[in-house]
Amino acid sequence: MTNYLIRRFMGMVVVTFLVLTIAFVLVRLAPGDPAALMLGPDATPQDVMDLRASLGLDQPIFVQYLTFVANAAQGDLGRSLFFDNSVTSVLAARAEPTVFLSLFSLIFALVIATPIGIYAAYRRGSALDQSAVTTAMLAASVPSFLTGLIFQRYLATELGWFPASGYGGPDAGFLDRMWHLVLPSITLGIVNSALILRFTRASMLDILGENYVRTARAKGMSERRVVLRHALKNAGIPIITVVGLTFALLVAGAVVTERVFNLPGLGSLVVNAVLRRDYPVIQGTLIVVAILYVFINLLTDLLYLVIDKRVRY
Amino acid sequence: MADTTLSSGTPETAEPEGTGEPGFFRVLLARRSVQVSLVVFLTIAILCLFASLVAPANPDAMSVRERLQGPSAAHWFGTDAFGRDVLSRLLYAGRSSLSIGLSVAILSSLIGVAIGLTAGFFSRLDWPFSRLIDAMMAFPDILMALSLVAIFGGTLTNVVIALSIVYAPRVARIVRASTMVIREMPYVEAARALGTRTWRIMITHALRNIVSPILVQATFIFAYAMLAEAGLSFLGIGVDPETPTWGIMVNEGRQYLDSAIYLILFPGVAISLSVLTLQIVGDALRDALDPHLAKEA
Amino acid sequence: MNEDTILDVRGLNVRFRGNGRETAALRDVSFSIGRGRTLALVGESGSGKSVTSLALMGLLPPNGRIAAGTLAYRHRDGRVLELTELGEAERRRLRGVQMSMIFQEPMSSLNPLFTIGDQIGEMLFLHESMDAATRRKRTIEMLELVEIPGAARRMDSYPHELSGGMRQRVMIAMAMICKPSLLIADEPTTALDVTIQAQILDLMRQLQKDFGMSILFITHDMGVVAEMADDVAVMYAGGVVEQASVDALFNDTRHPYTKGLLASIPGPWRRRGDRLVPIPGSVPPLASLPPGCAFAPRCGYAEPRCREPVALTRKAPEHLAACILEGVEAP
Amino acid sequence: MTEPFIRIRNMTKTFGPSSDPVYAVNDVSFDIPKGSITGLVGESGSGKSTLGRSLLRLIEPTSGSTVFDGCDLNSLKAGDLRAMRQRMQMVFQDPVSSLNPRLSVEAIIAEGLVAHGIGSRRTRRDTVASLLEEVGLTADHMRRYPHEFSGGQRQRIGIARALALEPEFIVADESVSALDVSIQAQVLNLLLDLRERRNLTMLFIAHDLSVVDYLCDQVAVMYLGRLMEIGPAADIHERPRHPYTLALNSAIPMPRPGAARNREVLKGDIPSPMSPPSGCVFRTRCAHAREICASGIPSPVEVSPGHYSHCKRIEAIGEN
Repeated sequence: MTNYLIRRFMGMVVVTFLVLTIAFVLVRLAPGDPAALMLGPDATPQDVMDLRASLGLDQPIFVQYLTFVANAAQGDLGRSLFFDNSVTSVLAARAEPTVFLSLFSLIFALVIATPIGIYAAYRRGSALDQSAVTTAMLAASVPSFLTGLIFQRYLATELGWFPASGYGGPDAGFLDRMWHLVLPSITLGIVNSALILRFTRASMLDILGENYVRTARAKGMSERRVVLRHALKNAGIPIITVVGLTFALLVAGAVVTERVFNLPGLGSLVVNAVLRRDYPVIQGTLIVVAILYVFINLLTDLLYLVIDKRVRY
Repeated sequence: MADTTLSSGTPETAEPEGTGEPGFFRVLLARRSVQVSLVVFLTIAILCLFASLVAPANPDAMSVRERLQGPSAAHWFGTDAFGRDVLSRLLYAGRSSLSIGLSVAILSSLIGVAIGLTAGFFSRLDWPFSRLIDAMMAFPDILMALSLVAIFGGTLTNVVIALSIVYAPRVARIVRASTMVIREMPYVEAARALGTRTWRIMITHALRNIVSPILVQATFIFAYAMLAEAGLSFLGIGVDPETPTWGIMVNEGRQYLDSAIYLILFPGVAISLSVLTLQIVGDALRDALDPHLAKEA
Repeated sequence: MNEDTILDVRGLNVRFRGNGRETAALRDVSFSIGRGRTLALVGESGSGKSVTSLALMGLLPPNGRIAAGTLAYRHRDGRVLELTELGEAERRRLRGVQMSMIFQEPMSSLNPLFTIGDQIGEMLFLHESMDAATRRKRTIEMLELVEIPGAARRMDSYPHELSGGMRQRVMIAMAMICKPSLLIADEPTTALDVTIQAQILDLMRQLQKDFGMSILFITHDMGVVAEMADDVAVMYAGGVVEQASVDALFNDTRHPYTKGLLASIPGPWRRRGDRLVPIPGSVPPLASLPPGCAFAPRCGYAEPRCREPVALTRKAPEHLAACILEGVEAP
Repeated sequence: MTEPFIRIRNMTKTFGPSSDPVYAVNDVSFDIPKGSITGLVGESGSGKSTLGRSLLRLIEPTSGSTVFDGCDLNSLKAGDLRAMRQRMQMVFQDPVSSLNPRLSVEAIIAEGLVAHGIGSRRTRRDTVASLLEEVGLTADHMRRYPHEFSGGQRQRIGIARALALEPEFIVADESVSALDVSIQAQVLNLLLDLRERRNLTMLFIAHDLSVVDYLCDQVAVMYLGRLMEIGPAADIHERPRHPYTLALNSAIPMPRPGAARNREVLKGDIPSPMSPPSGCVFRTRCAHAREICASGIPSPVEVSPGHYSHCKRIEAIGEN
C-alpha cells in the first residue's frame, strides 16, 4: 500500500516534469524570436538584444530550460506578451467563469447521466435502455457549438429565457454572473452526460454479472437493495475514474462553449492568445490545465483506495 | 494408416462442435441502425469524394444578387453571404473534413501502435513510455491541437499532425494494455517454449490480437478528429479558410445566426450525422469483433 | 408428496434464449430430496446441474425461463408450496431462510468492498429483527461454528484477506445463519485444494448433523459423491439418466453413462498398470442433441431402439435409470 | 552411476525484491530418468508450476541448474537455448487460453516448425496433418480455429503443437485438470501411448495424486516450494514415508461409498509463501511435528532405493 502510494506519487512528479518539458519544447519550436514579437515591428535591433538579455534568451537553451522549470515550480510562468502582466495573474483573472462552467456542467451531467446509466444497465435491452443509449450517442455526436448556437438563438434570443451571451456587465453581481452560465453549462453538460451515461451503464453491466451480485440475490434481498447497496458501491470505482477523465473533456469543451457564449474565461483567453501569438499565455494555460488534470487523477486514484480496501501495487 | 489409430485416439466427435458461431458480417449487420448508419455514412462519403461531379455549382462562384437566400429549387440548401451555393460548398468542405478525420485515424493509429506495442512488450521501457503517454494525455485535445496549430500554422497537414499527436497516446494506451494482457497469455508462453523469436511473437500474437481493438478505436478517432477539427475551425484557428471544412462553414455562418440559421444547420448536421454514423458503426464493430476476444482471450 | 420429502422436482424444463433461438438446458428433470438427507447431483460440464440449482433458487439469468415442470417445496411450517407459482416477493422470503445456496467460486462470490461480518450479518438484518449488537454476537457464533480461528477479529476482515478455504467457510456461515431447511451447494469444493476440500466436506457433514438440514450437493466428482451423498442423481446433457441410493448407484450401476464415468476415474483403488476405459467422444452441444437417448452416440450398448425417447424407469426398488437396458455389468 | 537424462540440482526461484524474497521454489533437486514419466504433485502455492518453468528456463531460475542430456541449460546463451527448445516442450493447463484464438489450427501446430525454419510450407502442412491424426483428430481440422473445438480437442491440439518439433522431453503442466473426467481419461491414455510410441520423457505436473499415480513411474511431492518426498510411484502410493504424502493420499475422495468417512483431516490452512514456517515448512499442519522440526531444513533420507523422504521424524511415520 505505502509502496503503491510512493510509486504513484513518483509517477505524478515525473509526469508533471514531462508536462513542463513538453510545454517548454512546444513554445521553443515556434518560429520567430520571442523578443522581437514582444517589441513589435518598430523595435531597433539594439532593443531586441537588450530584451533578449533581460529575458535570458541569450543563455544556452539548457540553462533557459532549467530557469523555466525553476520559475514554474515557484508559480512564475513568465509574462504575457500582450497584457502588461504576469501569466499567472492573467490566468487568475479569467479563471472564474471557466471554473464554474466546468463545475456546473459536471454536476448537470452527473445528475442526469448516473441514474439513467444505472437504470439502463439494470433494464438492459429494454426500450428505456435502448433510447438512453441512442440519445447518448446522439449527444456525443453533435458538436457543442452547434447545440450552443441553437440554444442561443431559440432559448435566449427568441424566447428570452436566458441571457444570450456574455458574463453580465463589469459590475454584475455573483448571481447575475452565474445566471449567465446556465445555458453554457447545459450545452457543455450534454456532451459530458453522454460519456458518463455510457460509462456508468457499462460498469454497472459488468458488475451486475459478477458472482457476488448472484450471492446477494441468493441471500433473499430485494432487487433494490441488490442494486443500490451491493452493485452501486462497486460501480462507484469506475465512475469516479471517468469523472476524473471527464475533466479533460470539460476543459476542451469549455474553450468552444466560452467562444459561443462570449464568456471571458480561460478558453477565450487561450483562443485570443493563439490569434495574437501570445506564447507565454498559451504555454501557461497548457501547464496549468495539464497539472490540474494530473492532480485530479491522483485524487481519483486515492479515492479509489479509500473505497476499495484491496491492496494495490 | 492403421498404426496411427491409437487406442485412446478416439475422436471425440466427428465434427468439431463450434455450433453456429455467427459470422463477423452477420453480427456486424444484425441491427437495422447499423445498416442505416453504414448506408448514410457511405453516401455522404461518396457524394463528397465525387464533389466535382455531383456538386450543382462552383463552390467558389459568388453572386451578390443571390446572397443569403434560403433553400429553394435553384439552391437546395440556400446561398451564403457571398451568394455561393451552400450545397456545393458543403460537398467540397466534406471532402476536407472527412479526409482530415481519416488521415488522423490512420496516422494516430500507426504512431500509437508503435509506442504501445513497444511499451507493452518490453517491460523495461514500459515505465518511461507510460509516463510520457500520461503527460501527453494531460493536455486536453482541443487545447493541445490549438497550441500546435498556433505554433506551426493552420494548414491542413498541420491540423492532421496536431490531432494525430493528440490522439496517438490514446491508441498507445489501449495497445499497451492489450499487449500486456496478451504477453501474459499461455499461448505466448507456448510460443516462447517453441523457440519463437520476440519480434515474431509480437507480430503473430500481439499485433494480430490487437487489430480489432485498434480498428474500433480508429473508427472512434475518425469521429472525434472530425469533431475536434470542426471545433478548431469554429474557433477560427483551424485550416486556412481557403479550403473550407464543415467547421469553417459554421464559423462563417455564425454572424447570420438570427437571420439565416440554415447556414450553420446544414454543415452542423453534416458533421453530426457523419460522427453519429461512425460511432454506431464503431460500436457495432466492437460487438462483432469482441465476442471472440471476450470468450477466447 | 411424501411426508419425509422436502423438495420434489417433477418434469423440470428450462430453456435459454440466445442468438435468436431457444435452447433446452434442462429436459424433464425429476428428483426428490428427503428431510435431513443429502442428494448429490452429479454430471460433467454442460449437464445442467448448475442450471437446476439456479432454477430451484429462482435465480435463473434473464434469458432463461422455466418452460414446464413443478417444484414442490415443504415449508418449515408444514405447508407444501409450489415454487413455480409463487411471486418474486414470496420467493425472496424463502431465499436464505428456507433454502440457501453456496457457490463454486469462493473468491468471487463475496463482495470485495464489504467486511465478512457485514455480509454475514446482513442475512440477519434481512430476515430476522434484532439489534446490531445481537447481530454481531450471532455472527461471531456462526463464524466459530464454521471453525474460523479468531472469529471476533475476522469479522472485520475483507474477503481478499482470507484464503479460499476460509472464504468458503464464510459462504457456508452466511448460508446457514438463518438455519435453512435446504442447502444447495454448487460445487463448493471444486476450486479448493484437496486437503482443504476434506476440511470443508467434514464441516458440511458436521453442520448437517447439528442443523438437520437437507443438502442438494452438486459436483462432478464421483469421489465426493461417495463421501457425501445418501442419494444420487446422475445428469447428462440436461436430463437425469440415473437416480438411486449411493450404495446402489456405485454397486449396482444401471446406466452405461454412470458406468463409463466410474471407469474413467483414476485412483489408488485401481490395480497398477490397468488402463482407464474412457467414454469415447464428447458431450454434444445442447442445441443439437440427437433424437432419443442423448448418450446413445457415445454408448457401447447403443442399438437402433435408442433413437426413440427414453424415460426414467424403475430398475429396482428406489433405483431409476433412463435406459432401455435392465442394467450394465459392474465397472 | 550413469548420468541421468535430466538432472535438477538446487533449483530455487524467488519473486519480489532481493532484500525480501518470496521463495516459490526452494532448493529442489531430483533426477528424471530417460523414457520415464515423473509426476510432480502439490497443492496451490507449492511451486510445482514455477519449478516446471524454471527448469525449462521459460522463467530464469534464481539459482540451481538443469542438466539436460549432459548439457547445462543455465549456461546456454539465448541463441543456443532457442535451438535447444526443439528438444524440450511444454503442454499447458488451460485448453482455452493456451491457443491463440486468431490463428488456425495449422498455424498453431506449425508455429515451432516456422520458428526453427523447418520444412517448406507444403511439408509443414503434411507434418501438421499427420500430427493431428496422431493425437486423434483429422487432417481437415487444420483449417479451423480453436473456438470451434471442445476442451478435450483443444488439449489434443496443444499436444500436437508440442510434438511438432519431435522433442525428447515434455513438461505437462496440469494438462488434464481443466477437463471433465471422461475426457481426462482419453487424454491420459493418449499421453501414455505417445510416451510409448515416441519414447518421450515427461514431467507431469498435477494437483491430483490419483492422476499422477495412474500415469507416472516416479512421483515427487512438493509443499510450499520444497520437495517433501520422491520415489517410485508404487512406493509413494503404497508406502508413503512423509506425513504430507499420507495426508494428501487420504484426502482423495474415494468413489467407494463409506470408504473414507473416518480419515484423518489435516488441520489449518496452507501458510502463505510470503511467510513460510521455519524449519520443516509442513510442521504447522503436521500431526507428528515436534520441537526439532522447527529448526533446520530436513535433509532427504533414502527409505528404499530411489525413495527419499524429507522428514526428520521418519521413524514415527511407520511403514504401513
